[in-house]
Parts: sequence; structure tokens; C-alpha cells
Amino acid sequence: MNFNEIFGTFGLQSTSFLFQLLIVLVKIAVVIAITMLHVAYATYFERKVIGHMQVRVGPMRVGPHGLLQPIADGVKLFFKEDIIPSNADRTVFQIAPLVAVFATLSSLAVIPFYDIFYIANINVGILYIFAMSSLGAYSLIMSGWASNSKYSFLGGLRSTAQVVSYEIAMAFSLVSIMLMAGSMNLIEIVQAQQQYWYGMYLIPQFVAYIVFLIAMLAETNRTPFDLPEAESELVAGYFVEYSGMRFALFFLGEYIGMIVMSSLAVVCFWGGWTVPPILLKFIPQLAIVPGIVWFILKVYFHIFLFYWIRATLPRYRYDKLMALGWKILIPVALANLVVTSIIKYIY
Amino acid sequence: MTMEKYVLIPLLPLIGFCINIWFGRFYQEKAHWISILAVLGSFILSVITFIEVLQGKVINYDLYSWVISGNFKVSIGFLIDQLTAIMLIVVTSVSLLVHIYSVGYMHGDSGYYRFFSYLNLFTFSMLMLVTGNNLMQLYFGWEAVGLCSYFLIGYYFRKQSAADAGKKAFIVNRFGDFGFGIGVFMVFIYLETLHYTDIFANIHTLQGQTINILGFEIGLVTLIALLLFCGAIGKSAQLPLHVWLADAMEGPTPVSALIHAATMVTAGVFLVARFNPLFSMSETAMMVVALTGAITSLFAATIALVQNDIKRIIAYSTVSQLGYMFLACGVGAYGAGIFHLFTHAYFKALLFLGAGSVMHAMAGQLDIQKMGGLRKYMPITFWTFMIASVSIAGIPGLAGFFSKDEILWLAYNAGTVGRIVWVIGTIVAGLTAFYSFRIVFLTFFGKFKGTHEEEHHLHESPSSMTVPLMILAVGAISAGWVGIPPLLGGTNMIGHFLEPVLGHPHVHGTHAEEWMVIAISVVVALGGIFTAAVMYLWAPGIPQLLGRTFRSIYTVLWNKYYVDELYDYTIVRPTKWIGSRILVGVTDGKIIEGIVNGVPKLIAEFGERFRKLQTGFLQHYAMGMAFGLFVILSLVLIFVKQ
Amino acid sequence: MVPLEWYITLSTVIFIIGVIGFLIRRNIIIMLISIELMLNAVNLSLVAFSHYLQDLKGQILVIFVITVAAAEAAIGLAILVSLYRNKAVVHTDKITEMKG
Amino acid sequence: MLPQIIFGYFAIVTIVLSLVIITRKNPVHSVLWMLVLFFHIAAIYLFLNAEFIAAVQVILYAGAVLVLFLFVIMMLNLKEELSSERFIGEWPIGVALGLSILLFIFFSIAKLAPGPLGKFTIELIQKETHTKAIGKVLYTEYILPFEVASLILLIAIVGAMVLAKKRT
Repeated sequence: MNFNEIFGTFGLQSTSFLFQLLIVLVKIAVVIAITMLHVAYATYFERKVIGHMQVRVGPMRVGPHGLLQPIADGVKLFFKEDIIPSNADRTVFQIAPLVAVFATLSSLAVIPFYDIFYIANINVGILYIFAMSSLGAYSLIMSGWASNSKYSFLGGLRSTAQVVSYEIAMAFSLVSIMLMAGSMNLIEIVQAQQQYWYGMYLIPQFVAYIVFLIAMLAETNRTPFDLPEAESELVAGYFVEYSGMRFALFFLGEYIGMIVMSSLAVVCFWGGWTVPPILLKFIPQLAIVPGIVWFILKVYFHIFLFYWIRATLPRYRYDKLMALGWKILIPVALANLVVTSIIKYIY
Repeated sequence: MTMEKYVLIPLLPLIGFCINIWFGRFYQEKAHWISILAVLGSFILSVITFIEVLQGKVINYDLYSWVISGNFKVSIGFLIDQLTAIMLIVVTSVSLLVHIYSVGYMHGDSGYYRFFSYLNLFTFSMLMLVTGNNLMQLYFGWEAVGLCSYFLIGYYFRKQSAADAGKKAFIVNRFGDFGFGIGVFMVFIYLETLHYTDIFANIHTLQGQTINILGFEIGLVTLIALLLFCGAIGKSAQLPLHVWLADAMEGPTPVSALIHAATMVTAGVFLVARFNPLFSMSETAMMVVALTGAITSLFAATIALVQNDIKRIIAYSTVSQLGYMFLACGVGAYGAGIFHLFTHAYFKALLFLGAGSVMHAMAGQLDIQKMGGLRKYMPITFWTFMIASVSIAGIPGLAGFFSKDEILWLAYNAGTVGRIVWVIGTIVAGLTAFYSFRIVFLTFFGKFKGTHEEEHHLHESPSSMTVPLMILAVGAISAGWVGIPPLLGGTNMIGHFLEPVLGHPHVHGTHAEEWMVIAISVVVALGGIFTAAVMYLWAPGIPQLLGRTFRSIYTVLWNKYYVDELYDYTIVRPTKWIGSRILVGVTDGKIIEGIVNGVPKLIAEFGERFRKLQTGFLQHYAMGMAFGLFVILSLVLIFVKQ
Repeated sequence: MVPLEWYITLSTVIFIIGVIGFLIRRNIIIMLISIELMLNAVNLSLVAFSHYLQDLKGQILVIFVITVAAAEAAIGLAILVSLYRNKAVVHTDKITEMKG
Repeated sequence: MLPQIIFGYFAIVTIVLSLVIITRKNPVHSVLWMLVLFFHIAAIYLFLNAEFIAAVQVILYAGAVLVLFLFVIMMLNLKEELSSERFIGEWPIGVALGLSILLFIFFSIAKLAPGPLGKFTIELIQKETHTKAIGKVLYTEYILPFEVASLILLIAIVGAMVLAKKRT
């Protein structure tokens, strides 16, 4: 039984525009639903991981092993009063968290989760993700400015400068990937990695990968680069004035951003949903496992990495952060790009 | 090593120049090493080249396209034939010896490295001049040697007379070069090329063409030849542009030897010889060349009779000898002219360097009346100077005799004009012998006439000066042996060597006549020497007596025929008057200043009115731009049809 | 198929709105934004031409325009910052030192 | 019919947005509306099969240039801005000039005669992908202007730093 037969009973042809639209809508719904669920439990996962790393147990009260804790948090945030400061720019203040969620959610559209499951297959996939992440910077600056508070304003300025700066390093690290794959299409990038026996760009492009990892942390404002929301200096940074649902939306944006960045890392460096051909050669049984499993495993490894780093590393000083981005990461990424081009030119 | 060798000949001195002028001040006293090595390299390459040419190899090669503009094409190229080969040997060998000599002569001078770099630059320029295969490169070298000459004459630029002499040399040369430049233009206009080979291949097309100047029909060939000869007159100090050469003696003596005796001043002769096909086509031009040379040689020789400044006497002697060379060219004996150029280079350089050695001992004293008896203090200088004097006087066996005799014999053979110039040449030979030995007798014989301190100071020069003297002395004796005429048992090698380029005039005189010519010149020369000996050794009262008796003639000669004064009154002063009264007073003061002051006044007036338009308000300007766009669009819409 | 003229007309209208914005606003920042508006209008017409004439030159030009626009914005805003630091105004009618 | 409707939507929205941008009192709002406008223009580019240009439009204009604008605006005194006059005194002249130019350009558009077609058909671009097609032209035919553009950027960087640096 295939899709055509199922939908054919409802009078829809697989080639018709409405059918295509329906398929896309269903896909979007699936992705959003899973992502939302993931975000809820990602917070739980984070608290547990960090708890255990710090020799604590984490949330335990709500439900068995605290499994219902995220639900409780959600309910609390949902019913909390939505406060808007009196001198704030109301419209901008209200839109800012929506932009944050919108930007990260729409990035998910081009991520190939599996070779048959993706929402859109566009030729400038990587550029699309850059475009969306640059849109994400607006949510920070808008919320920081609209709150009309100096803490949030400083936090907003800091984070925007940080995101804009690290985007360059990230872009340069991915340019070498584009160069090796000869494409900006994420699916083609995954397929291009299959031509090597190790099946991932992680090995030839480990320099780019390290640059990407660091830039990824800065892009999502995670520790050790969480200066925009440095509690000791800025209380909570750009969203200090937010509460209730809007506050939850910022959280949502941040956690979806982590998924997007992890997925990008997996797609560009870890071979996406594939396993290394050498592994398949020795253990052919692995082919039975669907690609989506590999993908999720790899993504969760990266998300675990986020938590691990948060649990172990202290925060950076702001000028050091900018120096790291401009004086080390960008030159290293550029040098890597030059070396890659030369090697690519020779072979 | 094909073309590189020929390129390196001029290039080595240029490299030496560049190194010395840029870095010289870091190693002041060692600057001569680079210069001498550079010139030595050139000399060795020149000798190799000469040997190749001797085996019959002639090179004509374009190295690099220098100027390409329309049909005007000039390249940097080399024409190395027999004539160039001889010139290369002359230039590089004399230059090398002068370089070595300068090590001693210029020792301790504050501008030591500057002097050597100029010498190198000069050598480069001169080599470019003689090796070029086109008129443009010749012209380049021509002006470049003039420039170096200016630098070196005015080397002691803090001394007013030296600076003036430099300017004088430069300006007087301009007169000649003006004609030369026009000549080059005319060659290009009528032949559309500046390359020698193309010029000589097409030159016959000019035969018979005339050009109308101020109502006179003048043969084109004659005109071009005379214009080119103008340049030669200036550079080789012939009448009436000879005035700069004597003043040029303000420069250091090695410079006088190198530039104002052996090489640069002979560029004119080289030019005439190089263009012998052109000159030979015009009898008028030939006659002018011959007579100019003859008269100049007589004129300069007579001046030299009475001068007391040792360097000036030799300078006038140079003018006289250059006249001799032009005389030879004028009667068609180009080979003899170049032969004389060759021998003259050695004995005249020797004379100058000897004079320099004397000056060195006399602490800069130039007046021969204040010298005397130097023979026993500086024997090497004396003997070498003596050899040079004997050589220039034309005593058989030495260099000067053979070349001078060749010229006189060929002049004797060359028709009426030839006979006239032969007579003049013979007289000059006598005068030459007289004034040469006048120097020798007054300087080296008799008693010392200077002060005691000066006498105490007398000494032989260092070996770096005497060794070049001795080498040059060898040259002054033997340079002529390459041209011993058949009559005296030789084969006239140099004449035959140069024949492919310069041709050889037909000789129809008998052996008896040739013996007669030789005999007359030798007798006259010996007579000159004898007279000098009588007047300055045995009966020292005679010169004074003669001076008193022929007071008017003596004064005229002493004042060099008043040529300088004539120029001062006819050219210099009127020019100055026009400059100060008309150009400064009227043109500059009234017209130019009027315009210069009036225009800003007008602009200021307008500015006062229009500044009101400037509101300083950005949008007003932007609106102006928008309005402009509006106007242009409307014009386009109205006037441009689909 | 949308005719080319529609795009050109749209581009023209946006361009003129940019021109008017530049001409009438007092605030220099809005004037700079108006310039960006004009550049975008031009880019739009260039891409439209490029599409309809099937020639990529127009889009190449767009890339150069974007480059120059970025440089222009950086320099313009830097000038603005130093102006504001010196005079504490961003209004054109307050900055008329060049008045004749 | 659908393309015309989509175009109509974009045309109306972009024109309205442009008008909004030049009339807002608060420059921050202007810039944020500008952001929306940029996304619409990028969408028009997509509509014109210029996906690379669309991405560049968003990344460069929205991601870099506008952020710069926001930074600067935020550091200025907004209160004074909100309380002062929006337009210059001569604003009717400006509007009149603009509208007359617009009118004239409309006349000119009527005379528009497109030149010959080039070789980059939509099929060719789609087959080769837009980025590659543009890259090939940019790095062969236009390599020199490309290098010059990089030089312009360098000069802009240095110039902006020198201008905006505090003189201490």
C-alpha cells in the first residue's frame, strides 16, 4: 500500500498541486510536533545531564525520575502573567520572541533528516540557513532595544555583535565543505561524503569542524559564550524584561537553534543519515537500521556536547570572545579554506 | 655570449655608475674599484669585439624597440663595424687609463665617488654613442656625453669660474645641437627612418632634390650634411663654436684628458665619418668641412703660440688637431681622419695627464712661465711628456707622424681645395711643433722660476699616475705603426681595415711627390722645434722682443682673436638685455602678472555673488541633482525619437 | 507570465519613493535608508532584466551593487557616528557649516 | 493568472512598505520595516529564478547592513528624534520633483525595447544550478571587477574604522 492509493481514495492525485501542498504541510506538522516535544524534554535532559555531571540527581519530584517536570514547567510558563514594561516599544517587544522562534523553526525546512524525509530540497540550502540565522540576530536586538532597559539593551548589543561576528567564521568553515562537495545543497553534501571510505568530512576537514563547533556555541549563545545573558553582569541579558509565554518562546528558539546547528554539523561533517561505507562493509547488518536513527543519534551526540560543555567550561570575557572570533577563528577558517582549495585544485 | 657581450660593453659602466652614485658615500675611498672593474670589463670585451671585427664579423642588431609612434620607429641597437671597433678601443682604453690615473690624482677629494660615477656615466654615454645603429641612439649618447661633460667641467662647482665654464660648454653646444637636431628631423622627414643601414640604402634618393630656404635653392643633401656638421662643430669645438673647450679646462685634468681630448670632442669626427656616404654626395659640404677644419686648426694653433696656461695650450692644440681631423674628412680621407683620431687620443691624453702630473707637483700652478727645470724632479713625467710632444710634432717614427703625414698626403692629392688645406696643414704642423716644445722647454728645462716653497714641494707623482703615463707613452709611440704607408715599407693596415666603412680616396700622386710632402712636413716640424729651442733655451730674450715688436699681433693672439668678447657683445649682452627688459619687465611684469592677478580677481568677484547659492543644506543640493535628472529626462523624452 | 514592464514599473516606483525619502527627511539615517531603498530598486530591475533577457550580467552587477552598498553603509554610518560625536545632531538642517 | 496575483501581492506590499519606511518617525521602526521589505524583495528574486541573489540579499542586506543601521540608531538620542519635525520645510518641492521624475520615467518605460536574448535560459540555469552559473561568469568574465570590489571593501573597512574610532 502506498501513499497514492491512500490519498487516491480522497480524490487527490499525487501530481496535483493540492496533494503536494498537503504532503508538505503534513511534513511541516510532523517536524514541528517532534521538535516541540524534543525541546520540552531537552530541558529535562539538560538538567539531568548537568546534574549527574555535578554529582547531583536533577529533577526527581514530578513523575517518575522527574519525567513530567517539563510538562509542569510548560504549564507554569503558559499561565504566568505576560508583563510588558510601561516604556517599552510594545509592538517590537511583542514581535521579538516570535522572530526568534520563526527564524530557527524555518531553518529546519532545509535540513535533510533522512534521504526521503525533508521538507524542502533547495540548491542554496546552506545559504538559506545563514540567512535565517542572521534573521535570528534581529530577535535579540529587537528584544534588547524594545525592553527599554539598559541590561537588556547591552545584552542585545553584545549578542548581536557576537552572532554577526561568529557567523563569518562559521560561514568560512562551511565554505570549505561547499568546496569539497561542489554544492550548497545539503542533500548533495551528504551524498558527496559517501565517496570516501570513512563517509564523513569530519576527517579531512577537522579544522573546519573545530571552528564550526566553537562558532556553533557562539551562534546559539550557549556557554561558554552566553555573554548576552550573563547573569552576574546583565541579570538575564536581552530577555530580562520578558516573562510568561514570551519568555518560553525565547527558550524555544534557543533549543531549536541547538537542534538546527547540531543537524547542520551532522549533515556537513558527520555524513548525515549515512554510516561510513567501511563500517557497512564489515557489519552489513547495519544497513537494516534506518538512516533517521543514525541522524538522531548523531544530533543527540552534539546536543549532549552542548550540555557537557556547559557543565564544564566557565564563561568567556567579552573582549576575549571577540578576539577569539576575529583573530583566531576567522584566520584559521580562511587558512583552512586556502589549503582546501589548493588540495582540491591539485586533485 | 652572443648579444650579451655587446650589450655589456656600454652596460657595465652604467652599472658601475648606478652602484657608485647610490651607494658610493658608504665606501667613499673605495669607489674606484667598482668603476675601474666596470671599465676594465668593457675594455676586455671591446678587445674581443675588435678581434671579431678583425676577422670580418660585422654586427647590426636591434635589441629593443625604444620608441614606436606611427611610422616613427627607433630601437636600441648595435652596429659594430670597423669604425665602431676602433672607437671602442679608443674610448675604453683611454677611459681605463684615465680611471686608473684618477685614483692618484683625485685622492682625498671630497667628491671622490661622485667623480668616478660621473666618469663611468660618461663612458657609458660615449659607448652608446659609438655603438648605436641609429641616429636617435647617437643623439642620445651625444646629449648624454654633453651632460657628463657639464657635470665634470663644473665638478668643482663651488668655484665660480668652473660653474661658469660648465654652463658655457653646455650652452655653446646647444647652438650646434640645434642644427644637429634639425638635421636628424630632416633625415627622418625625407627618409622616414633613423637607422644607419636604411639611411645609407636610401640616401641616393635625395640626390638632386633641392629645398627652398629664404629664396635660395639648396641641395637637400648639402643641407642635411651641413646641419649634421653643425652638431659636429659644437661638440668638436670647431670655429666658430670653439670657445667652450679652453674654458672647459676648469675641470679636473683627467676629465680634460678623457673628455676634452681623447673621446667626447672626437664625436664630431666620428659623426662625419659615420655619415661619409652623405657627405661624399655633396661637394659643397665637403668643402665646408675641409675649410672649417683647416681654418680652425690654423686659428687655434696661432692662439696656442702665446698662451701661458699649460692646460689651455694643450686645449687649443686639441682644437687645432680636431681641425686636422675635419680637414682630413673634408678631403675625403675619412680613414686618415679616424687614424689621426686614434693616434691623437693617446698622445693628447698623455699630454694632458702629463700636465696633470706637473700640476700635481706644482700644487695646482698652471702658468708655464713660473715653472722650469722640472726634468730632474719628475723624470717619468718629463720623458713621457717629451714622447708625446715629439709625437704630436710629427717626428718620423712616432704615432703623430704617420697619421699627420697620411692626412697631408691625401689632402695634397685632393684637388684645389686639397692643395689649399695642405698648405695650411703644413703651416699648422710647424706651429704645433713650436708650441709643443715651447711647453717642454719652459716647463722641464732651464731653472725653476717659482718660489722656494714650491721648489721644495716638487716630487714625482704616485705610481697610479705614472703607470698610465707610461702605458700611454707606449701608445703615443706605437699607435701610428698600424698605419705605416707603403712608401715607408708598411701596409697602411688601419686604412685597409676601415675601407669597408669609410672607403679610400684615389691617390694619383707619384712617389716623388709623396716623399716631398713628407720631407716638407718633417722639415717644418723640425724648424718649429728648432725655433722653440732658440727662443726658449738659448736666447730667452727673443720672445719678449718679438712680443714688443709685434705688439698688436701679440695682443690679438693673447686675447684669442677677441672671439669671446665678440660673442659677449653680439649674443650674450643682447640676450640679457631682452631677458631683463622685455621678458621680465613687459611680458612677465605686465602681461602675465596681469592675467595671473586678473583671473583670480574675476573669480573672486563671481564667487562673492554665487556663494549665496551654497546653503550648506544637504537636501538643497540633492534637490538640485533631482532637478538635473528631471531636465535631462525631459530633454531625452523630447529630442530622442524611438 | 508577468511582463517585464511590470517589474520595471515596480522598481521605478520604489526608486522614486527612495528619492522622495532622501529629499524630504531631516534625519540622515532615514536618508541613508532611502539610498538603500534606491539601490534595491535598481537591483530589482537588474534581476528582472537579467531574467527576461536570459543574461547573467545583470545579476553579476547586482552582486557588485550589494558590495558597494555594504561599503557605502559602513562608511556612511561611520561618518554619522563621528558627526554625532562632535555635534550631537543627526538632522541635515542643523549641519550647515558649509554655507557660503 | 497565479503569477500575476503573486506579483500583485508583492508589488503592493513592497510599495506600501517603502512608503512606510520613509514616513516612520522612529528610525528603528523604519529599519525593521526595511527588513520586511528585504524579505519581500528576496522573494521576488526567487520568483525571477535568482535563488543565489535572493540568499545574498538576505544574508548581506538583512544580516549585515541593516544590523549596522540598527546599531547606530540605537546609540543615538531617540527621544529628541521622536519629538522633532520629521520632514524638511521644503518637503512639497521634494515630493513634486520626485513625482515628476516618476511620470517621465513612466513615459520612458513605454518606449522600452529589450535587447537580444542571451544564452542563459532558465533551463540552462536550472540544470547547472544558479550558483554555479553565476560563479562561472563572475570568476571568468568579471574577475577583475570582482577583485576591485574586494579592494573597495577593504578600503571601506579601513575608512570606517578610522572615521568611527574615538580620538583619545
